[in-house]
Amino acid sequence: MTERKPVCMVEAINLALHRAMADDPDVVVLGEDVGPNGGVFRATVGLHERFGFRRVMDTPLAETLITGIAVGMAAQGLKPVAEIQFMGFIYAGMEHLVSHASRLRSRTRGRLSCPMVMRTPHGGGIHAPEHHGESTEALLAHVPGLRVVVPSSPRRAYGLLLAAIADPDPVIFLEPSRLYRSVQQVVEDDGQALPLDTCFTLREGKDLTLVSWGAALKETLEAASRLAEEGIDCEVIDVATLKPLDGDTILASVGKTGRCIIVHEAARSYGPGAEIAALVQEQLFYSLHAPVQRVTGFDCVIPYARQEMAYLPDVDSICEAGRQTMRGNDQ
Amino acid sequence: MTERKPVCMVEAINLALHRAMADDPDVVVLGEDVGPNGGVFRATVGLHERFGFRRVMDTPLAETLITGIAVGMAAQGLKPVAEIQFMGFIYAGMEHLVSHASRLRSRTRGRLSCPMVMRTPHGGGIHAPEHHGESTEALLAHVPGLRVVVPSSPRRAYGLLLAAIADPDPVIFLEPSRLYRSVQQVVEDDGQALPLDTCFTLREGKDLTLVSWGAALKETLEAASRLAEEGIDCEVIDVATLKPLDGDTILASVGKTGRCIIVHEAARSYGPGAEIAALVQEQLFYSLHAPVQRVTGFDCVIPYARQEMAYLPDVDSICEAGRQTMRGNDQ
Amino acid sequence: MPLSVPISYTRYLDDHGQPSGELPGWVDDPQLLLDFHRQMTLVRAFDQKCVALQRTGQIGTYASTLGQEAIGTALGRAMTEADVLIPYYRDTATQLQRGVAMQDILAYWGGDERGSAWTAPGALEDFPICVPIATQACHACGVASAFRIRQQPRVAVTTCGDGATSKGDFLESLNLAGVWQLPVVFVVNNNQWAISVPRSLQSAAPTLAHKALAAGIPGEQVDGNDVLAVYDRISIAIERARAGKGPTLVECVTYRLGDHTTSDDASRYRDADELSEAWKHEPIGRLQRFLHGQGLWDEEKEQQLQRDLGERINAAVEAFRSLPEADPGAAFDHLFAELPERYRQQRDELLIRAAALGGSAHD
Amino acid sequence: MPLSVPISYTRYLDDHGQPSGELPGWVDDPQLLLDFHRQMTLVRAFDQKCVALQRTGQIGTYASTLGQEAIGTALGRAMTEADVLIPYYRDTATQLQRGVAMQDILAYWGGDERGSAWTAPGALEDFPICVPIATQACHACGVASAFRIRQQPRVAVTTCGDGATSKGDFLESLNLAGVWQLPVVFVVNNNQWAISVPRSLQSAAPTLAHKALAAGIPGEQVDGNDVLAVYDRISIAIERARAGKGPTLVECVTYRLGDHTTSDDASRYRDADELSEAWKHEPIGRLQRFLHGQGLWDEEKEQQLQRDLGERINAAVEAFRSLPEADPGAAFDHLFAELPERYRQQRDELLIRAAALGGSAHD
Ligand SMILES: Cc1ncc(C[n+]2csc(CCOP(=O)(O)OP(=O)(O)O)c2C)c(N)n1
Ligand SMILES: Cc1ncc(C[n+]2csc(CCOP(=O)(O)OP(=O)(O)O)c2C)c(N)n1
Ligand SMILES: [Mg+2]
Ligand SMILES: [Mg+2]
Repeated sequence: MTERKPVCMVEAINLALHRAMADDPDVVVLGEDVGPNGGVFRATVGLHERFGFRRVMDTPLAETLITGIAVGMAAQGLKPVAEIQFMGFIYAGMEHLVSHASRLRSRTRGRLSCPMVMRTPHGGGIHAPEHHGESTEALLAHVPGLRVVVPSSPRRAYGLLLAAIADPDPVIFLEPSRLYRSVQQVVEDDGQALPLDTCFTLREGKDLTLVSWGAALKETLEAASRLAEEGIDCEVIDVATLKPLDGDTILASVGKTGRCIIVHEAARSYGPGAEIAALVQEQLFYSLHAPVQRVTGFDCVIPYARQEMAYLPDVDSICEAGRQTMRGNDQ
Repeated sequence: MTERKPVCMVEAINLALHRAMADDPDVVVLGEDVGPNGGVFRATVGLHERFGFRRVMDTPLAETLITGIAVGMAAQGLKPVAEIQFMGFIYAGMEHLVSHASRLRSRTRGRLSCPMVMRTPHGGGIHAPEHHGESTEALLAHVPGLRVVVPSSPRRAYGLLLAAIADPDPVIFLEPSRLYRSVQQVVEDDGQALPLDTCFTLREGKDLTLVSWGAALKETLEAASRLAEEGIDCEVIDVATLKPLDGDTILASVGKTGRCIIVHEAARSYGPGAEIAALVQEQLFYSLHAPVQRVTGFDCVIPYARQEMAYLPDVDSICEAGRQTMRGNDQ
Repeated sequence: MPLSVPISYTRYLDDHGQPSGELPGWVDDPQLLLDFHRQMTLVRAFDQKCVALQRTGQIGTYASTLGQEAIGTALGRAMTEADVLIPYYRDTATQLQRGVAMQDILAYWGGDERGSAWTAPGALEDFPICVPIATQACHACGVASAFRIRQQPRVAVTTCGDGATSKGDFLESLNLAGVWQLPVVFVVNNNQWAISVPRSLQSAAPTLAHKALAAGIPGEQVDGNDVLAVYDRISIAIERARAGKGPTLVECVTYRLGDHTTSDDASRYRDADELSEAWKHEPIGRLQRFLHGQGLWDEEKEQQLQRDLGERINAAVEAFRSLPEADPGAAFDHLFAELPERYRQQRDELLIRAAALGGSAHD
Repeated sequence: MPLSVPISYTRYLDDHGQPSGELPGWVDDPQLLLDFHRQMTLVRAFDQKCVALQRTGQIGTYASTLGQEAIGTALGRAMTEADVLIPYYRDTATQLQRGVAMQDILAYWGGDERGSAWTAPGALEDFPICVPIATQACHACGVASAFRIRQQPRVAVTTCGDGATSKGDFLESLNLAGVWQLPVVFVVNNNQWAISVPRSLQSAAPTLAHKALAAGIPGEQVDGNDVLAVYDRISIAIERARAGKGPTLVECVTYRLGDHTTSDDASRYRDADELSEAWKHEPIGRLQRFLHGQGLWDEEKEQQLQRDLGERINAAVEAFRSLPEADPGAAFDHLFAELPERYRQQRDELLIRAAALGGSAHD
């Protein structure tokens, strides 16, 4: 079945889940409200009806448990795709992610493994209640043994989710909730996975590399367009897989442009942008024309709905950082 | 009472706890085995006998609970000092740290607050069982609203723990277990707190700034001595408070030396060193003589006891990075 | 097979407002009954207003308390000012009874932190609404521990839903409360659903009160739609706790007549018949019928009450609407007791972004 | 007051090895009884050896199973090869019974990951030793879910201590097992202490088996020092689970005769009298006395057995000692199914550090 009408990201995710479950009887889905309700964001719609309660499991309300049973299922060779309802509720599962999911293979020297996927909505900007706007991907990206993936379009969501499910190791799949319904694309439901561990270059340019992922790419791309009008030619990289990080693509781009700005929603300090900045200056110190800059969320609690937009990186801030970076040595 | 004989770090911590409990009836201690047993590392010895079970509480075995009740106690104006037996067991408490402890003041716009301290042994190198060698301070340092402190000597442990307890906001106090008994110092039990949010310069130098904290300072200082013999004059900074980071002290030093290496036990990627490297190059790009380097643990699971030492930054690696950094432009 | 253990179930008024046995002595106080009725009526009207405000984009997602007004009303009333409430997010009734102003509740759901910075004297130490499920149970044990440590005759009361009773935080807290004999009361609003997950898929425990047995503490059920039963049993539990006799779990059996929140559409997963059946047991009509029977209530009083409450609610909505825009810098100003200097620059940046958004900070 | 609910308690042999009632039919099989005896004796001797190896710096911290040999021996025996064990760290007896080699167990406690890479056919899918308390209970539910999803007649068996029953993971797992009717058996080694925290400070539950009631599943106690009782009740629980009749919690009441681990000194917090009293109930002597009474055992056989086991243990220690040093690169080689190219450099760096440590990688 090839789907030809444009779909939004949450529909693309739903397509990928249907496809993966149809293709592989070992794929199972679990979480809160993923069954008859089809997920609070509707990502699991139709799975329960199609694949039955044995493979589409509404769990009791317990994130520690959800994460822990996914580990147990995965050790048995199933490919559990667990949903955490919002990233802000992932923390109760941290012990299982850090001490088990990421290590089961290593601890048993390969005797057991943990091919699980944990999906969760990521990031702010949808005016949801408190704790529903988290982007704490750095906490997961720091953990050895986990893959952390953030798609930024319906097509990449489809292809990367298939790749995450096919991957023989644990993958955290962070779905930017701000993008769930805001963009539409034609997605070929052809079962084709996209490569993990690989950045995507969304726009080519020679003056300045903008690095981002997830929903913040929207503002990043907009900033690139605006800067282009000012004669600043930006390359835009979608990191897509934060861990392991595809340094090669980023370094090749910055090697060319000599300038780099990282844009993310997460808090700045000890945030994901720090790693990219550290890496770029380590590797390209002698060819950089200006310091690597970060345009990020702040080191405060993300404000409630009424003021959350002021927390998120905006086009102005990115443009301003871009201009500053271009001025570079003249400072 | 002034204590004049040299004490090791765990004894200094014990002195600070005795002092804080004696001075302030609101200070209470809780955790697993902190009562009659005096803590598995003996940090709470004598507290139970002296202050009674009402203020020194052995909890049931449940880290979520320990963290959560500390929040509740703190909201009532107590100053709970909770012990997590090893950093590897802190994760079950993450939800309370991220979603509550760090935010209670912000969420209530100051109506309530959370003056709690969470103490836990930190880092590897004592050949303990698996999960007992964690150094995941980056996970905590990324969380807005938390302070993260790591002492590196008996005296700093004493003074910083008193400061942490006196602080009106939540502080994570990470105690390098490798240093618990390995170094002795005379500690004046005078109730004097050391400043939080401040780096300590342990050694002055003009060529190269080495930045570290906790147990890795041992190898860092040793490397500084060895490099001195080779004519490389290192300044050594003990970060002490990772969050909020005292950028000023670090930047002043690197502004002088033009070179910086960060040394930590934690895994490299998205680790704490990334933030410092990112910050230094952001602020000092035009005066740096060489890229900021990181000598760290690796992006793999920390090996069990038999091979854990190969995971930790060693003097050789620091020296080698130092030499490389000095060669700088000549590369 | 698991042992079947009897758990007590208390109900004083049946669906028709008829006493289903002997009533407790305090029922002779007509004022209390009228207060309950007034308060539950206020809650329902205010709740409807909240849903309406959400539908018109004036507040964000809201969790309606429809059908569950008796629980919070009774428990808020059973508490004294010295006690501390550690609520969850379906506690409009409880917060109102504790004295939290309607405009504060609106501000909270309107996405404004100031909604938890209330100044109501009876609720100054109460916790803000808790969204991460069941975590509040641990905080309640911490608050109760503080009371125990300081030997204060105060009680921590915490609430949660049926779904929350599956989460470790709740279960670890029950266990601690039992072993430390804490002055804490756990009130479970068993409204039969956790979003789309029915009670039967949440736990095989015969009743949620059975969870108390695992912690060695008393557990009981009440008819959560009978404000008299809820008030009676929770009052007893609170006074037990205050007297140093330990914690209690009170499961209030009720029904979520609304959607989970305004973001939910329960018709996707819930049977229409189940819902219309549940309406027959709702709490306000039941008490009203009882009051009618007692000659304490009539249509005219009802009309007058509705008018009064309507005015109060409209005034609160007005106050909420005229709340001046918050200073975006507050996100930093309340991060720590004192903002370290090095956060200044970020605070300035935040103000710049906020200013760039201008009037459109809302969307 | 909490309801006092009776929980069944099974014991077949008293401290003197006398039947305390009618024995189950399978006791007529002398070979099984002799196997139990042999195995428990092996466990105790091996356990002593482990402690000795730790004292001489040849392995790291070790958690002795002294006094608790009956539990793992019985449960390991009650499981079939198709079943999966999800153990904790005080499961030497269980692992041995499952076929894990002694040298693997030594390697694990010796700080070598290869100790969990065993090739024992009966234990290939068993989980490694679990250190983070109670987390294994969730994994067991996951394994059991896999069995249910694939409709395999297999059972997941998980163990934990009394302290572990306070942790959310355990309680959430019980709840899930109940509501999903999973083929899982929870075996609690209630050895009365969680390091220094006594059972009485861990929970006010009258028995730990009461925790099952909260999950709507059967819970029972057995005398954990009576290998017959443990075997009988766990076998029944496993076969119930296999037959699709759901989970069981079996609390084995025993006593930790040793320190918590070799890093602990229990004399700091534990009464000497309590300890010597507990020695009177230990499991091996009890079974031996029963066997003596049945004419199945005598001093000579005992001598022979001790010699045999001593040899086996020494051979295992030898095999452990002659295990070639592990490749430090293994930390990366087993991080993922396939190591992404970009980890190569770090792997190389690790090898350099390891080489610099040279022979001293151990300290
Ligand atoms: C830790 C956590 N997980 C998930 C959620 C999302 N969520 C919000 S309400 C809810 C259902 C709660 O049901 P219940 O406890 O019965 O309370 P009710 O809403 O029915 O009053 C869920 C899953 C959350 N807020 N917190
Ligand atoms: C999550 C976690 N917290 C703390 C510890 C440290 N710790 C190891 S064993 C133990 C006590 C366990 O007692 P119990 O469950 O009764 O098992 P036992 O050791 O007595 O067999 C503790 C607190 C741990 N391993 N994991
Ligand atoms: Mg509910
Ligand atoms: Mg124990």
